Amino acid sequence: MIKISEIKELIKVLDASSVDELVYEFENEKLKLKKNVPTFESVPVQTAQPIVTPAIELADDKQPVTVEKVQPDYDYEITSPMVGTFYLSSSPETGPYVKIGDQVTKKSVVCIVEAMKLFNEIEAEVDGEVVTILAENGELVEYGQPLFGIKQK
Amino acid sequence: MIKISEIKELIKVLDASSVDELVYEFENEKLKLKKNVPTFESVPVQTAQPIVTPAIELADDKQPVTVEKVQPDYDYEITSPMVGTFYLSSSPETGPYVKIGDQVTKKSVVCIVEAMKLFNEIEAEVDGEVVTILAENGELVEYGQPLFGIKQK
Amino acid sequence: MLKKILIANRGEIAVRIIRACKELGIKTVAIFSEADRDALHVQLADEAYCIGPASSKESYLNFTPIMSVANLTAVDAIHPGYGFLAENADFAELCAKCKITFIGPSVYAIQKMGTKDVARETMRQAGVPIVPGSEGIIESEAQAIALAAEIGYPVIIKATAGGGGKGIRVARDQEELIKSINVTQQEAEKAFGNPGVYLEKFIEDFSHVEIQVLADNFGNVIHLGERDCSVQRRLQKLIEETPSPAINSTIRKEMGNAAVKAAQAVNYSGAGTVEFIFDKKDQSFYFMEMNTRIQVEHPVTEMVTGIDLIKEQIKVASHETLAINQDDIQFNGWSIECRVNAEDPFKQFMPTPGQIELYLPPGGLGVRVDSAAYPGYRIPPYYDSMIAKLITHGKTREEAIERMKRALSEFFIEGVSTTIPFHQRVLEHDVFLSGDFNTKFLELHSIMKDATID
Amino acid sequence: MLKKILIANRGEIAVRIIRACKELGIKTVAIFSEADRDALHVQLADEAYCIGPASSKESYLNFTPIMSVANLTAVDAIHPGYGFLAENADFAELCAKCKITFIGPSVYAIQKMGTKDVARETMRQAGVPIVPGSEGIIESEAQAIALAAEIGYPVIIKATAGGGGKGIRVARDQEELIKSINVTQQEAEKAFGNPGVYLEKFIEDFSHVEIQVLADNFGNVIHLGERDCSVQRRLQKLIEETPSPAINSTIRKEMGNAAVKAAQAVNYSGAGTVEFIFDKKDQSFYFMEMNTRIQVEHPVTEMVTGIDLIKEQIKVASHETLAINQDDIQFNGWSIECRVNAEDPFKQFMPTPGQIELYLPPGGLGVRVDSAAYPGYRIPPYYDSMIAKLITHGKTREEAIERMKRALSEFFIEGVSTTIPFHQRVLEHDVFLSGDFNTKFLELHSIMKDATID
Repeated sequence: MIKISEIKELIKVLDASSVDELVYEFENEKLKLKKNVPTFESVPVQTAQPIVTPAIELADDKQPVTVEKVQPDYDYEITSPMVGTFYLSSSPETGPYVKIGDQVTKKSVVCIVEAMKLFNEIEAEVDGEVVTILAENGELVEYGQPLFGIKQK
Repeated sequence: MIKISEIKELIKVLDASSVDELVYEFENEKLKLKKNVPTFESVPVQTAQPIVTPAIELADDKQPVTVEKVQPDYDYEITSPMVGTFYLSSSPETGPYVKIGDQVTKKSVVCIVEAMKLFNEIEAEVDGEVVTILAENGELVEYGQPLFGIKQK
Repeated sequence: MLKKILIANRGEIAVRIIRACKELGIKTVAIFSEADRDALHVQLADEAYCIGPASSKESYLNFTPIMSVANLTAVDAIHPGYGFLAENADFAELCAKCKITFIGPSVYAIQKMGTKDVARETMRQAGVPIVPGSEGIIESEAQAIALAAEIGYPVIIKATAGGGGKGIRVARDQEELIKSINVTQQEAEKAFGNPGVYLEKFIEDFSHVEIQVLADNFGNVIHLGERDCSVQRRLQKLIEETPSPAINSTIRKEMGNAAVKAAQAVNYSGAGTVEFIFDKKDQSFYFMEMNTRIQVEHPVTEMVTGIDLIKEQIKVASHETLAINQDDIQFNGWSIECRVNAEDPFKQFMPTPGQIELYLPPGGLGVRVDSAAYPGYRIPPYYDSMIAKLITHGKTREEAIERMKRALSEFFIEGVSTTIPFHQRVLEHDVFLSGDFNTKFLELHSIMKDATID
Repeated sequence: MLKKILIANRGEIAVRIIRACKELGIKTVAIFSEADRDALHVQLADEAYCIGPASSKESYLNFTPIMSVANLTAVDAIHPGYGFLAENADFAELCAKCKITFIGPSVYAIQKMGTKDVARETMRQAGVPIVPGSEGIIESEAQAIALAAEIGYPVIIKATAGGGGKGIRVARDQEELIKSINVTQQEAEKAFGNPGVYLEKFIEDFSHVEIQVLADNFGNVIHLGERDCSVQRRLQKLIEETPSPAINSTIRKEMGNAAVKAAQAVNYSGAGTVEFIFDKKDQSFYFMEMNTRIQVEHPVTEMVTGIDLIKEQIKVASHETLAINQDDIQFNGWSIECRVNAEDPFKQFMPTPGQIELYLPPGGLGVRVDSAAYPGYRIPPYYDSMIAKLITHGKTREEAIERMKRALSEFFIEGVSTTIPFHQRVLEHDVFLSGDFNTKFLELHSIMKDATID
């Protein structure tokens, strides 16, 4: 719940800023602060730029909100369907299933996740290009952990 | 939930940027920030009314903040300078020092606050009209508690 | 001593186990479902791995990913907590195969106690009092009818594989008996894959009194006194206390000895609980079942004995000999536990998952909070509704109750409805305060209507 | 029993007292300064009144508004907590005049113990060992020089009205002695309005060991064992524990008896603490001072004895006879307290008032938190910097320490810097772990540089 002291602070900040209006809603709580400005006639010239809505990402419970634009160069992640050990190749002697830059189809095997001595072949499930490899060979991967970044066709 | 400190940061970022409006929604949470867009020519007509600062009242820890415009018809509060019992008159036999509608001057005694058998006469400290009485006769009043609302001359 | 333990559980019990491990200098590995990514146990453990989606079946109950993590993180042991895999003999067997210590009794003990009619028969042979009834599974209707006539109605029909209040039916006459046997058999076949049912005398008015036992791998078995768990709603315990206000010192001693006998009968090892039905009218008690795991309500025993049961479990699993014998155990004061659940007591205890906004647990002398909640924590709707166990300790029952009332009054949880108002009313209820109540307490007294507390 | 108590204090001790009152069914009245409007004690009490501005002098130390509230709310008694008015004989006298019970000893006992040379002389007469030194105030330089030559340098010059580390000076030779007497007299005149100083042998290496006593109004006096408060920074206690790792059972017994004698010598009533200098080399101890109030560190004694000291204070003030005698007292395990302060240990313990954003105290077995903090609480800059007292209890010193480390690791406070990292380092420090340290510990070991903890 917002406290009076916090609202007072916000009013101060608002006063000192060019922001005119603040609306905040959360569950059954609503706060609206609006400056007493519009009592004059205004002739808008143009508002050419589009409104940019910043992407807000809550990185961690303990860190402040970071407002950043992430533009990953892939649009699909192949995730691990199970906990296990991640292997890029079927054995130390053979080469990796895929490398960065390789084209894959839905049925392409991209890696192996070993769990309980069972070697599970993981398929790409999309058509596209391998843009990045997100896990390390031999690493313990979690359920749902991203393994590859794919740029879809 | 967005923190106050985070909103303050966002306001700063907004100030420093060309972004005019920010709307953020997540689940049942909503934040809107809007700027006093100075990109147009404005001809101020009049700013007749004073800016009304909304009176904020925190009813209870467990209730949502209510932001409402109270337009008190007084502009000065006489507060209690000490903890004690509030009396409108010097004794049950005599009439009250002041009534609603009375004119007071800085030195007018408006009430008594009794503390440790000491009867402390409280003076108005401003010139004006008694608009409202905020404490009840015989009530235990705290340090700083508003006793009278005065409309100053 | 074990060096690294995987905790195959979530919530407050996972946190409880991590705490004990930290104090013993043991490394911890947490596992979590996708719904528990922000859970406290994940943050407190040394390592944590997501093992599957929200559904328990695919995560906390799923052997494969749990054993994968256990192997890959090279833990010595798995602590199953309570619920989930805690009494799963197959899982314990898998652990043994993988050369990982299952922190709990042997597969043999789990199996013996996990099947009700087997447990009953084992107890009968060990000389532990059991409720009069059938010896083993009922073979025929005729046998059931004869037996019921002999022990007298009402009788209760129980699925041997049942548990948690499922697969149980009461019959008050012969007609009901025949019907109940058939229905229960069918139900049990469907729910547990085992149609076997047995029959017992139905004791209507009883206290639920259980004995905590502790045993090592060298034949030493002790008991740590009783817990009274008679405040139940639909067979779910809500308030537990020790000592029990229902029993006297003679019964206490007999019950303790019976529990030790029960544990010895299955070569028990670790911490376990023998539950008894106590019939106040007859001043007699009967074996109900043995829970071969740590119980939710174990803290009250810890408060009066000063013994850390989780540490004892770990020490026994490390093949240490019990450092305490029966005569060392001293019972000190009174302790009560209230389960604070995310349920609305004003709306038939409807679950209220959601985000906890303000969270401030109570503190001070004689107050203990076991919880995995924190400010901003979102209670997922997939698991049990417990937010915290609030435990108080005092010199007397009265002091423990007054302390609990004080602690409840300063337990600030906002964002979700909780059972705190329910507990506050029980703790003001004359019948509860008198100590003269049994498992029918919440049936007979509609707590949320009877009293008015602001 | 008292019916309604005004708590003339703030912070955790106000909360502590409110908790005890609630458990005893006693109504509470809180007072607060303008800076404490949102304080927890204000929210927990039955009634609360603002008595003045932020400045302590105008609020918590101001007799008039406090007595006004006491009279107007018709309380039976005032509990002063520690600090503020706790050892103010004038205030205690005013309470008596207003027919309000002051929860503490008599005005006589406060006065006798409040003036250092009087206390010293009283103890000498009662047969309590005192540090060799002057009998009463130093009359002349010549007397001081002769005395110092007799007992040997270094000596310590203390203002009789001093306290909290003020009005104290050490002299290592005659020249320093003469200078120190003059400076200390001037200082004391200015600070306390009393220029009297006395002289004692300066014992450089000692442990601070204090005994908790409890006395009723009928001449019964018992002691509840010792507390070791040797971990001090600039005479401020930071970590306290009981039992003391410095003393053996013979010293323990002698010190306990000495403390009882000290209390009897002033007809003490209520809870009090007799502080001793313990010289390990000589295995001898000397009376330092008696604190005629509850101490910050009282919880460790409660943890090992199971006795609620605040409740005992209230019972004594209600003219009850002590329900316990010396033989009833059992010491159970080990307890440690860490004071978690809003100070930055990386920056010379600079105070860090401000808003606490995230606040999650630790929980579980053997962990107690006494605090007035909550998520969003703004620590005002006007008063002391304590956020919470974290207390653990274990069977052994090792278990209490391991539990403390575990609890510190899960004590989440964000928004302000705290002394948690300091405590974590002390608890890893070999010298602290060995138990072989004295009040010079923090001088000799620069904790924040020695170790590296992430």
